[in-house]
Amino acid sequence: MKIQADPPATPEGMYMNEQHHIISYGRLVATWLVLLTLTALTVAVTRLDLGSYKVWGALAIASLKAGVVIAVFMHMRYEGRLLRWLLFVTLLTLAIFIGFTFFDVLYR
Amino acid sequence: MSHIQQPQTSFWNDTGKTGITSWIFSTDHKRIGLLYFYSTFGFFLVGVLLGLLLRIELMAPGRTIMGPQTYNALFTVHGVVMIFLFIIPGFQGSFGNLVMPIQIGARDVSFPRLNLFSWWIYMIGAVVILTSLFTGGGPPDTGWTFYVPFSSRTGTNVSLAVLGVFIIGFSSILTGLNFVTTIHRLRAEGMSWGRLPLFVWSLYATAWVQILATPILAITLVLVAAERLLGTGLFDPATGGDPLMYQHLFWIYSHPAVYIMILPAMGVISDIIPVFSRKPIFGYKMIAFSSIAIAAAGSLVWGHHMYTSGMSDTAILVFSFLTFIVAIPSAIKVFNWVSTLYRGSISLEAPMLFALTFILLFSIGGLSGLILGAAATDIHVHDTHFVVGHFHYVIFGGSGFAFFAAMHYWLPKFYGRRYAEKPAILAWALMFTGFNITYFTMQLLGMQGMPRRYYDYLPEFATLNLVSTVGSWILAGGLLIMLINLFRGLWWGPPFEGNPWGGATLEWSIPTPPPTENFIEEPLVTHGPYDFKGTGIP
Amino acid sequence: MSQIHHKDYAGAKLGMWLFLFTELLLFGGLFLLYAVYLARYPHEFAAAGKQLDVIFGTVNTVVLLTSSLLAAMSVSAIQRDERRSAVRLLSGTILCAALFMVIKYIEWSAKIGHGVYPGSAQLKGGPPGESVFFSLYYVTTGIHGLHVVIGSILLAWVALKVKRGTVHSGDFVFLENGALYWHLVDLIWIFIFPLYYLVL
Amino acid sequence: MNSRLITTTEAVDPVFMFLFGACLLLLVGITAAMLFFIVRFHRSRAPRPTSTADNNLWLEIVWTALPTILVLAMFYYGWYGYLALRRVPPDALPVTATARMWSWSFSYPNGATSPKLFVPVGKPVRVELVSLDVIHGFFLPAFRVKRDVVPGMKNHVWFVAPKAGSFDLFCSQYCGTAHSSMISTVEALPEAEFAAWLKQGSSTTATRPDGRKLAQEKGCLGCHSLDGTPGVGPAFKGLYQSQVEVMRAGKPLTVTADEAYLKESIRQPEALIVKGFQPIMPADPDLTDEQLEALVEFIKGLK
Ligand code: HEA
Ligand code: HEA
Ligand code: HEC
Ligand code: CUA
Ligand SMILES: [Cu+2]
Repeated sequence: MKIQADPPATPEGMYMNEQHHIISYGRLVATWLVLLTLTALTVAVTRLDLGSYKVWGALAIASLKAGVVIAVFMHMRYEGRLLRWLLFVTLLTLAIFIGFTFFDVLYR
Repeated sequence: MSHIQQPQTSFWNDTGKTGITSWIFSTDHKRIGLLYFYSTFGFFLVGVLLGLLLRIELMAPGRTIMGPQTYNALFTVHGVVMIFLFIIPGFQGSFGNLVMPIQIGARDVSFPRLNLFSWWIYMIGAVVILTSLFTGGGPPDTGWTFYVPFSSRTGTNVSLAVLGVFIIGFSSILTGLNFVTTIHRLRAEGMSWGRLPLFVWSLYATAWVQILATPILAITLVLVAAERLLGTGLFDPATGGDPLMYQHLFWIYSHPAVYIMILPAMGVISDIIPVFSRKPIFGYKMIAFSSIAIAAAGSLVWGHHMYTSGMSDTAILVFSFLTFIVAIPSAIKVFNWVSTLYRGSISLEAPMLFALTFILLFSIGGLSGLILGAAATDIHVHDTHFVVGHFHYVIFGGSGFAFFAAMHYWLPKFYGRRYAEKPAILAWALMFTGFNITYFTMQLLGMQGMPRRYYDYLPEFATLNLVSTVGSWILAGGLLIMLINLFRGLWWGPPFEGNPWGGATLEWSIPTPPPTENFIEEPLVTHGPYDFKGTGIP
Repeated sequence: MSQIHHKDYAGAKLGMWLFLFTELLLFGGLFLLYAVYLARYPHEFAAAGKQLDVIFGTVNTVVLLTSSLLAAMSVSAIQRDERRSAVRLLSGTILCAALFMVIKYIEWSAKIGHGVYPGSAQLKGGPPGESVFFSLYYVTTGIHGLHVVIGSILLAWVALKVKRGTVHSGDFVFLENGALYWHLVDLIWIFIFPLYYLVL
Repeated sequence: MNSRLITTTEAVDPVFMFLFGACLLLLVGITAAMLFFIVRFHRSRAPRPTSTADNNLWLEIVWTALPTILVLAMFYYGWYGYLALRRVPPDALPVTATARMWSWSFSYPNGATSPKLFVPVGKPVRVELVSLDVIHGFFLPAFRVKRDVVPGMKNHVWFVAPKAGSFDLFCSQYCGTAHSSMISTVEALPEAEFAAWLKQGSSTTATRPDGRKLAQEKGCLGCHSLDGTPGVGPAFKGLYQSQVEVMRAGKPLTVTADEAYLKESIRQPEALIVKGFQPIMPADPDLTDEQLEALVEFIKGLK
């Protein structure tokens, strides 16, 4: 993998080393509506009597929402592979920190 | 390859900027590197002084020069200063800043202003920690681990101290993200990942540990402060909290933190050994990969500090297993370093001596780490001087001696002057002897059962403690000689020009001392970091 | 290396993301504690969670999602070189942030008025898990609130720069990074909301 | 003595031997190789490198695989030895160790208490660990056992004393000013002697509490001296009827140390803080009124 350091500077001192994807307002608003729907869904789900599945259900929806925010609002969809990998590593690390603690908590 | 020294264009006197403000507000990575060097180094001397006082108190049973409360505050401050003010910021901040950008062929780091900001945050944190010693209830007396519930109820100034450490954590995070970005983005043309010097690889791994582990420490310390100031009771059994959760959170950071201390040291060694053997490093890929492996696997073993705490046996099984797994990449490195010597042409100049000593002392410390990693044996030696011996071997025998190696290897490059060789070797001999006397006896004491953080002890431990104290004086004598020789050389010594060691990494291809912009024109890298054919030295 | 000093756009963004990772882990520590104590005190948590007002929580979620939308739109606006609307959108975000803080204030003061705060006599007398729940609640939402404040100051600064023209369609990484930070604040809330207000 | 029983020492020491042996072997091997190379390939002997080899796949595989096997063996033995520390023999004598800053007290099934841990020789003992304040550590070097004494947690250890004698007992977890003097001993007595001791121990506690003994057992003497030297807390000697400068709710005032004052100081230590001392004295919720009387009487008697 060869990464070229700095991009050639354009005359005005601007830098256009990357394709900037402009997300249309319509798309953003649509995303927002999806997020609102999911919020309503979480509230609805947790009003049902699902026992401990409630936690997992709510968390699953929250993760979905987070995914949508990251992908669209935070432009992750349009980023290169590197950032996605790094994000994955971070989340994996956090999952391990939490998960491994449970080796203690669950079996004490 | 040879360069005429051009002091008028070096970073020391760039465009006539020489006043103090031109340093403390400089965004040049080399100046920031030296700022870090001198500030961490200053704290190191403070820590050494405290360490020597600890040893004097332990020279004989009973009260020697201070009372118990003073002793407790001293080892706490000694630990905090050494860990948070010296060794964690030290390597990255000083040598990382000084040489890493040059080694990858860059002008500076990605965010020079942020870099300066990191140093300022570090200094602010340090001042806060120092303030905590003289205000409120006096210096904290919790040990550097700040274990609750003791730390949440002691009357000493713990809140301010943890605030200081919290601030320093930010500095560490910012340096880490700066370095990762720099290494990703600013490598010169032709500087592929396979041509990165191993020091840069190790900094890269370290930076990731800083990014991913430090925030956990930050939040943990916030919780300790909240416990004290607001009475949140999250770790207090009386309100349903669990003191062990504090220990989990603390070690989730603090075990990986020991790799923040050792990885750059390993990188330095990997850079020095081939140069003084005139032979490419053996197993480049394995060493680079093992740095990443240590950083990754090192994040999974924090529980080995808690075998006796009442943590579940299942957790002990898992953490003990993983602890042994981390030893493998370290073993690989040691084997590769030793093999690099084979059929080389070895010259035992000061940097090399320190580097070889690193291998030996780190091995002793690491192998004693295995004793600690095994569940049955750790139960006996946990919280005894065996542990104290273990970590001084790895931190000071390891990181410390690597730091000395780096000082002798790189500082002349940035000063354009050199130290005298003979006193350097004398200092090395004294430190090596003193070191082993001081810390090996601690391991023996631990085996006999002397607990750590003990102000006073039973008569049966008296002889070994005396020996250890005497060792610490030899050690300090060596250190003193080394410092005098080194700094006298750097400030007034004979000139150091060109590439006397015969290094093949990029920093040896630019003038000494380096100009502010490092490279007159952007370098095109055509060979690997340990390809000595191109250095012009046979 | 050429002497022209130019910015590394992708580098700046990478740096910002790395910073966001550290923020994720910072809150991660709190979520770790939450998970552990939830496993230990499921019933106490359920009972305590019911004391929080779902309406406040839901409204705040909607407010934050909206603020996030506006921030994202401002990035699109600057890319199209519509500086005026970018500033307006950012102001909208900050307004939402203020609204969020007002609601948070009402909520907190109501709770504190009822004697529910860390170390309060009422919590000390209650079941152990309850006190843990509320301490976590205050610490987590407190730190989150701090992020909201810092984020809005940051965005105000960005807006000022957009207005002055130092941030424009050719150089808007500062705005983009500010927006990224703001989305993170939103992201954290997306998890806080179900964990504290709903699940239980 | 029960010859079938493996003591904790016997379970742990072989692991130490194995680990030390393996480590020593590795260390000697590496050091020897290093020294040999340094001497043999010193620049005076080898002016030029004679090899430029920079990797060797087989070598790398071998020295990854061998250490892996070795450390797995170490792990296994370490774990196996640890299990022995956790498997409490079913007939173990239950004892409770109560830790507080900075003293130990041990209580036995029949209600007897003592500041030293008395155990019968050859009979396994299971010690329940209770802490009244912060984390302490129960450490018996001679028996290779250690366990933290964590408030709010039910930890335990077991051990068996193979022969009669007195063995050190340390507090291994840092717990404040007098951490290093929070030491006691295990007194291993032959079984008959132990039974006799136990009987006599339980009978004394049944009678009216003895103030001096209580002060010892409750840990007061960890902080308060009887000879007038101030320790972590003010000395008891001469305290009664003296003028004491205290802080009450943040305000300084001078009071006379009368009986009511003493009682309040003991019952609610956080209410009144003596000048120059830290507010660290723990309240003892188990203290009965009768015991309180006895303690106060005892302090009064120290002129
Ligand atoms: C630079 C810092 C550093 C480093 C690198 C290490 C490295 C290791 N440490 Fe250490 N450790 C500390 C700093 C460090 N440690 C500190 C500060 C503490 C105390 C904290 C406190 O409580 O205050 C501590 C405490 C500590 C404990 C807890 C002890 C206790 O409190 O009971 C344990 C337990 O497992 C442990 C294990 C290890 C292991 C297995 C390694 C391994 O990474 C070592 C790997 C190295 C080798 C194995 C040697 C080299 C290899 C060879 C010679 C080849 C042959 C080897 C094999 C075939 C395996 N350490
Ligand atoms: C970097 C880490 C570091 C270093 C260098 C040292 C150095 C020393 N340490 Fe320290 N020590 C700790 C980290 C360190 N220590 C920690 C974390 C603890 C635990 C605290 C706790 O329990 O909470 C501890 C605890 C500790 C104790 C145990 C206290 C107890 O449990 O009762 C003792 C006792 O003798 C001791 C002694 C010493 C001595 C005599 C020195 C030195 O003074 C010896 C002299 C040193 C030298 C001669 C040179 C060393 C050189 C370098 C490391 C690099 C040089 C770099 C530059 C010059 C820039 N230390
Ligand atoms: C952890 C250490 C510690 C222990 C254990 C301890 N004390 Fe104290 N004690 C203190 C300190 C410190 C003070 C002074 C500060 C204060 O007034 O709270 C004090 C104050 C007192 C006073 C008031 C003394 C004066 O000079 O006015 C009395 C009486 C007292 N303690 C009795 C006891 C008794 C009885 C016990 C045992 C049940 C005990 N203490 C256990 C630390 C301790
Ligand atoms: Cu009790 Cu140390
Ligand atoms: Cu560790």
